[in-house]
Amino acid sequence: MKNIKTIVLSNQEISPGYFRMKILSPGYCESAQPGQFVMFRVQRSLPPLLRRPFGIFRAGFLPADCDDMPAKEFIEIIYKVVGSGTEIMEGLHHGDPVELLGPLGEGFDLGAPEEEKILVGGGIGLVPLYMLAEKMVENSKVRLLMGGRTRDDIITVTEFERLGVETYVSTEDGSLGEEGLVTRVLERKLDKYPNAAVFACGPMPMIEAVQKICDSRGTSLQVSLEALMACGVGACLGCVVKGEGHSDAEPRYLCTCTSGPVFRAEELNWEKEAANNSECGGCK
Amino acid sequence: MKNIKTIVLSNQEISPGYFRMKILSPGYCESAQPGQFVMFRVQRSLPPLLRRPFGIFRAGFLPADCDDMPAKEFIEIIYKVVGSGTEIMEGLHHGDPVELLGPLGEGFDLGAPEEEKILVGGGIGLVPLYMLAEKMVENSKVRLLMGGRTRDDIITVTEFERLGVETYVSTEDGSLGEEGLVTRVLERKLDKYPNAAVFACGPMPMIEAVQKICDSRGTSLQVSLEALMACGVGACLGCVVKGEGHSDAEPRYLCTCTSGPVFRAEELNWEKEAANNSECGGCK
Amino acid sequence: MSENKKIQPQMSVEVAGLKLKNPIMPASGTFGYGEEYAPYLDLNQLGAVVTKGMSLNPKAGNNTPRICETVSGMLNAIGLQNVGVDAFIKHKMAYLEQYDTPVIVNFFGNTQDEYGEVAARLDDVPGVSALEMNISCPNVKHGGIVFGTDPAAAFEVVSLVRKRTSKPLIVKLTPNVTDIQITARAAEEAGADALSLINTLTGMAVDVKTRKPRLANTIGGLSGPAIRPIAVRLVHQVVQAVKVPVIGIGGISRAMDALEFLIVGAKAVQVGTANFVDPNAMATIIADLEQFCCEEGIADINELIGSLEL
Amino acid sequence: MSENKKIQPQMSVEVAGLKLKNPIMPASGTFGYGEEYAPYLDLNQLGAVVTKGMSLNPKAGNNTPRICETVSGMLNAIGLQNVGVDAFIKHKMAYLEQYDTPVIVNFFGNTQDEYGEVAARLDDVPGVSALEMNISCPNVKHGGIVFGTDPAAAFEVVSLVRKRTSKPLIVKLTPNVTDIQITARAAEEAGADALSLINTLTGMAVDVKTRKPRLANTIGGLSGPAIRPIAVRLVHQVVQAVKVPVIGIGGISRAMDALEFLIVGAKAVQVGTANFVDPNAMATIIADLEQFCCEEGIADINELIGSLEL
Ligand SMILES: Cc1cc2nc3c(=O)[nH]c(=O)nc-3n(C[C@H](O)[C@H](O)[C@H](O)COP(=O)(O)OP(=O)(O)OC[C@H]3O[C@@H](n4cnc5c(N)ncnc54)[C@H](O)[C@@H]3O)c2cc1C
Ligand SMILES: Cc1cc2nc3c(=O)[nH]c(=O)nc-3n(C[C@H](O)[C@H](O)[C@H](O)COP(=O)(O)OP(=O)(O)OC[C@H]3O[C@@H](n4cnc5c(N)ncnc54)[C@H](O)[C@@H]3O)c2cc1C
Ligand SMILES: Cc1cc2nc3c(=O)[nH]c(=O)nc-3n(C[C@H](O)[C@H](O)[C@H](O)COP(=O)(O)O)c2cc1C
Ligand SMILES: Cc1cc2nc3c(=O)[nH]c(=O)nc-3n(C[C@H](O)[C@H](O)[C@H](O)COP(=O)(O)O)c2cc1C
Ligand code: FES
Ligand code: FES
Repeated sequence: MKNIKTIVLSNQEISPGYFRMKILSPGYCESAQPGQFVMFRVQRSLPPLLRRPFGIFRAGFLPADCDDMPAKEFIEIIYKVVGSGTEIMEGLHHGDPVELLGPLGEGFDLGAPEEEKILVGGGIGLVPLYMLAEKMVENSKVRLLMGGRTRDDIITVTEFERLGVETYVSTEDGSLGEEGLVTRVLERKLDKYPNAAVFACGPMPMIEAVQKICDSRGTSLQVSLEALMACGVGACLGCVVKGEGHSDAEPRYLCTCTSGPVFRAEELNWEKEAANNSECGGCK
Repeated sequence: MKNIKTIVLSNQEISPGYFRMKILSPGYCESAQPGQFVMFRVQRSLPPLLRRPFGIFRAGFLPADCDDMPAKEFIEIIYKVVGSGTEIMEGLHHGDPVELLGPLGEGFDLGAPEEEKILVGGGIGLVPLYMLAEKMVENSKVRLLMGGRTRDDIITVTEFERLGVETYVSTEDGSLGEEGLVTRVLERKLDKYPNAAVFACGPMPMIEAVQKICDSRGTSLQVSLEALMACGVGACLGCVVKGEGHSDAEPRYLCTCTSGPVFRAEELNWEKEAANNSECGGCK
Repeated sequence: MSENKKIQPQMSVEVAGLKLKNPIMPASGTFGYGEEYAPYLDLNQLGAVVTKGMSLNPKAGNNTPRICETVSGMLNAIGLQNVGVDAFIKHKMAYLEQYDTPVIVNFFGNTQDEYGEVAARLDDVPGVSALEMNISCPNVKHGGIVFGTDPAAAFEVVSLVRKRTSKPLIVKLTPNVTDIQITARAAEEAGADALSLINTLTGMAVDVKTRKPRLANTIGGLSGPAIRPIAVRLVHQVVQAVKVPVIGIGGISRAMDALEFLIVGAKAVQVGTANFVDPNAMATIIADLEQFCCEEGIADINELIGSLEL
Repeated sequence: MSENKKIQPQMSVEVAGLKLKNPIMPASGTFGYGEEYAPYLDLNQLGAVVTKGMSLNPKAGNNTPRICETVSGMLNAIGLQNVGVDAFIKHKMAYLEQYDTPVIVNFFGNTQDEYGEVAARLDDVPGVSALEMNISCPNVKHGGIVFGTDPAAAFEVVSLVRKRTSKPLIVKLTPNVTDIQITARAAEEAGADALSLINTLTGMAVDVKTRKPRLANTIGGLSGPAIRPIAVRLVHQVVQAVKVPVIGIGGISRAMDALEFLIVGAKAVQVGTANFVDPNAMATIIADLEQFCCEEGIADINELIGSLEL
């Protein structure tokens, strides 16, 4: 957990509207856990005022410049251009100065070794699942169900397959893989592997549907959530979600940035959360 | 007078802290008069909020791409990096989108042909004198007295000399040309050419000293002034200077953007103006 | 989507009996007398033109510096410089009359009587479609400030002006108050046909090198994008407090910004500081508003007004 | 210049009897309980630490969304979520006590008695250097708003708290008033040892697609660089109205910003939203302030305070 002033190494469009950015990030290879995120400062000056939260896609070492220098560490983030901040990010180039606060938050619990793992990623929700898969494939069978509206939303398939992950693609318009929602695939897989543990990240409606499915089957579920964040460190209390047992009379709020972004399904209040989050609609 | 959405053609540092920017500017060759300025929109998004006023250094035609296309027009501005807006300008490259409102304001009156002309430019104040000299050399002897704090502030000497202008350089620290203030040179030249007309642009203390000298000798003087500007078109009334006959009881304000930036010395109120403008100190 | 024949949405709105082509007009003091911006913008496109504030006698305004840029905003202390109402009628109205666009004349006074007198002189001027009464300018010591921040004084001066004009009367409110609903109701009860808000917020900036205020007047009015959230809140509150139509003002530079005000219930909006940044801003806003209505399937912009979902 | 031996300027200031290493401290609610920012910033460097606002009972806060970015600012309607004063004393103070930095505890109440009770509970807590009384939060319907905008109510509640604490008492004022000098004087007369201002300005933003307010609470508090000119003006006015020291707050992100407040007469300043943008912001401001003093030949930062030239 620290703030580093660093530079962009590369920034490439990998699918219409989706960019992959490599950032020089000393210290991240050792410290970053699957599911953690960074608060990214787009540029030194305004706008935007606030940092933007992004999941860590992967951390790694650059090929060393020469033998006796320590290898340089980087992280990659993958972002979808949706508003003012990501529009500016789109224009960043190699060498541009940026700041990273992180790695932040509680990531995924890897679960028992040998257990069957099913990862469910909707669109940009794939991002935090990559590091998770990287760790899991060491001792578990990992299946990844990828969903999106169109084929443009299906990103980094090859990267997951290279890890040895079995991938299943579905799109709402049928332009890639199976036509339909990723949750239909999930139900089929759970029929086949009833003891699998599920790890999901994606838009709230998907998360909710996944939760219903897992809840009805007693399947273990961890979800990674998004929330509007100002600080990322638990100071502003802007990013809360309703926790298990929350009621209007006895509210129980958890910070997404410090208690999350990954939660066990049991930690959260599902009835309330739905209505609430769909109200949000981002904040332009 | 129009607002054009255009692009930067080039942007180069010509002396430490001074940049010369070429901008594609259809229509300017015919319309721009010596002493006029543009309101330059640094970038489409904030910051800065307001446009920045810059004198037009020169207008010209680009070499035609092919024979049957009309030649493209450009203007050049020269700016000193002093604050938030010019710092962003420093980073602009070929092809970057900018907006120009102009040409604006009342420029110089060229004066009688054959009359001796003395131009006095302090630092960045040289900018509006170039187009003036271009026109004047056609039928007058033109001498240019350039002043600056150090030699870094003496810019575009060669350009003026190429026009056939006789140039005299003085710097406060003696690092280039004569050591001392440009006004000392002015007095010597006026001793020698007592009927010359003077045209001055530069920092307010210089302008005031020039005015005193010309006033005491009855020399004709035109000055180009700077003022804080929001609109550049006479709408906000932010850019006023005190006109001749101004008093607290009967205030007379003139808009620098529409009645100026070039004024005949007789149009202005000199006692008040001094105290007032030194208060300003820019607005960071 | 693209196959559907695009239906031209109905953009006109009615405010204080004026039928406007669309809800977009300039804010007083940021558009001169109209003429200054005519080279850049077809005044016939606008919902209305709103002039610089007029007083009984010509006013010279404040010392310089009068303006200063701030973060996403600007301060001004122009001091209500204007040619005076008589010169305006004689020299500036003829120009505006050639356009097919309502002219709203902004005015103020140093005393109640001056307010009344200016209103009276404008009353029978042809081409003046409505009056906008500035009871809120923070720049002039003996100007609007007293009226706009004291509900009783506001009620009195608006009542008096109401008696001296038969034109539609728009009262422009100051944001620098504890409870704007009180002044809004006072103005309504005194006979305002519409309310416009906000005028600038009082602000100040300091040059840390010279240790002097950046404005000769020390204090000035803050405008521009920075103040928009405050303006939206105040318009929201006023819409709930009164029955007369409300014109929203404050930090509008884009159609999205204008929409916030319309959605909370403003019948029309004024664009101020944005004109300085882009002399064509209002034309772009009008076009983008239409585009938004098309995309969202809104046949009449009035459907949007007050459509806030709480 | 560079040949001169650089003399270390004297940076410490005194506010309400507290001696601060320098005039920089966080603003309540933007720095958690201190601990959250300790990985990024040495708390020993700060003039003081100011905690999140405490109430008698734990408070859950508002529904989400609670925050929203605006142009050069942000809106928040956290709803004063906090662990309650007892839990704070038990669990959070020990952490802060390890630092050699004064701890200012911000607090509020829903009623006069609650205000008094919280103050009383904090009174004998070792390590609590001063209390900052929030009479101005716009987020909670039955919270500070009534007290902060009504001078009589402000006088009463501050008087009551004054009786229940022997600690230095800082009263934090709301900017959402017509005349802040009146509330400032009321707080001073009621026994405040210092005043801090400004709390957030009330604002609102709308999602034009969903037509819903961007905050679940509809209205929130605007903070960040956008509000600085308003804050500087208010501090300037309060400094002229009272004798007690004033702490300036509002949109400070850089040393230059802090200097504006010091020059108009603030004895110290608080940094709020800027902490979110850069967790190291206060350290940078402190270093740059020192640098500024060196460059300008200022031997003691107190020379700068109130040095505005009018
Ligand atoms: C823990 C976490 C991890 C995330 N990981 C990724 C990722 O790997 N890739 C990716 O593309 N996106 C990710 N997001 C969402 C990403 O933060 C937003 O898409 C981004 O902030 C949008 O910024 P903008 O300026 O383009 O949009 P704007 O809408 O202009 O932003 C305005 C404000 O709303 C906030 N905001 C807008 N959308 C979201 C959102 N969906 N979630 C949270 N805040 C939002 C912004 O941070 C900003 O404060 C993540 C969000 C969180 C909370
Ligand atoms: C008619 C006219 C012609 C000019 N021509 C030139 C030129 O050819 N080359 C050049 O380098 N400069 C010129 N200037 C000055 C130039 O406009 C300022 O240096 C520039 O605006 C500074 O912007 P900034 O954002 O870097 O500075 P900041 O100090 O950050 O600007 C803050 C605000 O103050 C204004 N401002 C600051 N300094 C000045 C100034 N000296 N005059 C007017 N406004 C100022 C800015 O426009 C802006 O609104 C001219 C000014 C005027 C009025
Ligand atoms: C330079 C300037 C001059 C102004 N003059 C007047 C005026 O004469 N009368 C008036 O009622 N408001 C005046 N205003 C206030 C604007 O009409 C408007 O209410 C305010 O600027 C907020 O809108 P904006 O943020 O879009 O600029 C002036 C504003 C500016 C910036
Ligand atoms: C997220 C957030 C929470 C806040 N919580 C409190 C609080 O609990 N008590 C309080 O007195 N002020 C609170 N404030 C107000 C700040 O202390 C400060 O007065 C205001 O943000 C202006 O300063 P800034 O512009 O530097 O942020 C809060 C502000 C923010 C942004
Ligand atoms: S983002 Fe600030 S507490 Fe989570
Ligand atoms: S800059 Fe607006 S009137 Fe001159």
